[in-house]
Amino acid sequence: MNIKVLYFARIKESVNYSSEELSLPTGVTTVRLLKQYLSTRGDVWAKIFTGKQVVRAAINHELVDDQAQIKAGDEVAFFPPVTGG
Amino acid sequence: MNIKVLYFARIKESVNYSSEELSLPTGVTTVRLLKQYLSTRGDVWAKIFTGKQVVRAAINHELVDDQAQIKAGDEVAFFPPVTGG
Amino acid sequence: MSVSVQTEDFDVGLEVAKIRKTHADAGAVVCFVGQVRDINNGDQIGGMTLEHYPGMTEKSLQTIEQEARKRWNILEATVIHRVGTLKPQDQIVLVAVASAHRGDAFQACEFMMDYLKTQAPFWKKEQTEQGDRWVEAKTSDDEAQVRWENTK
Amino acid sequence: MSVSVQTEDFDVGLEVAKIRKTHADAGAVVCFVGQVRDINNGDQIGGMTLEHYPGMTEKSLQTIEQEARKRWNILEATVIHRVGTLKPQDQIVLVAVASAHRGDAFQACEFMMDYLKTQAPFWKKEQTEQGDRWVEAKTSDDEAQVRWENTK
Repeated sequence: MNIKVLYFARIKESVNYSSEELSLPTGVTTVRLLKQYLSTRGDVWAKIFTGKQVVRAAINHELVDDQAQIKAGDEVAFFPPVTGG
Repeated sequence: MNIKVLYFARIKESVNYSSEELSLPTGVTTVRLLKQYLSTRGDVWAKIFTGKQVVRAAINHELVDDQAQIKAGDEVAFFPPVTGG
Repeated sequence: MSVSVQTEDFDVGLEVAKIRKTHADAGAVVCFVGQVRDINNGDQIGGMTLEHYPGMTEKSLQTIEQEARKRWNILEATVIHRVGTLKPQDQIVLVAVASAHRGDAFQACEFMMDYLKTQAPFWKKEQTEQGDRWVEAKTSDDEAQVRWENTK
Repeated sequence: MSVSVQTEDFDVGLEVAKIRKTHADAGAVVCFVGQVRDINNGDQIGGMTLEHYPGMTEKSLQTIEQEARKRWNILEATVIHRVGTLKPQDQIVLVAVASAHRGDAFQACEFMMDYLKTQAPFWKKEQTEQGDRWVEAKTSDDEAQVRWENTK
């Protein structure tokens, strides 16, 4: 299935992407599995998605946890803990 | 001893005094005793100082309770519970 | 620290800017603005008159600010309370507190309002269609103040 | 209810007046103003850049206001958050809440700030003499948010 993935702040700078269209392999159906899939792209990706720093996720503009299901057409975003205010 | 007594708000309107210089009889040495002394002035005074409505007191600009001691030269004030803000 | 009892209106934006700009380490300003409501206890209010006890009022507002400083880290605080004749929707009171962090500013500002409501010598007399009446003190205000007792 | 994410500065006095004047039954307005501090973690700050997630940001601020309305009686609320480049002592965020009584306004305003700090997708990058750095999230902010969980 096809989804859109966005990256913000420190993560955007590390992966050097702000957004991409992704065609997910069968079986990549949750945020946790998407993180695992992205971490196979190389050292930079592995460090972000399997490292010690917390990576938050949102699906279609709602904060979600790693168990959240991903559907075709979703907009998934990855970012560090927020620091506004 | 001589003191100054001030009255505010509903109490001022009832007794029709805003302030007076008082020469206290011997023995009137606390706020409670002053209240008792003032209540002997007549029905209006008795109703205020021995009635059911709370009367707050201050000595020299500090809120005090009925046990507070009065000294010569003090400024004693009587008023209803405050309603500012 | 600034305390004022005045008949004139005040400028919220100006007061907040003042305490913010004098402290480059102030990350947070919390301000409370009280407004005269058009209805009280179900009756339409035409206006009100605020009486106070000159001398004690200023001292009591200063004490309230000192008590707040004992409990929280405050960089700056402003209290303005109006007296005299006010109409519905007039501003009546401002308490503004600047702190490094927001928790202190929120707590101190609410504490100062709760103390002001129960300790500062102001009395409101409101005009209704049934005539003028003195506003009664609220037990909820006493309760609001009492909860700070164990923060001393 | 009004939510704005903007690069321009805002006028605190105007925003407080707006929500106060539209509600004659609003006895209380509590407002929080955040200011860029000149020092963070012991380092002098030359300025900062605020990134956000357009679309999600506005939605998240609206959700925060709705959550506050579930918990307290709110007559009106305004949230303004700036993005882009800011200097020390620039205003960064405003949350203003109008209520009939002060307790609701204080609680709702602090709740909204606590939620904004942990839920709204903003990220600060600050300029120091050692170079630019992303600001780290504070566990104290998470703790501040968690204490509201049992008020749902």
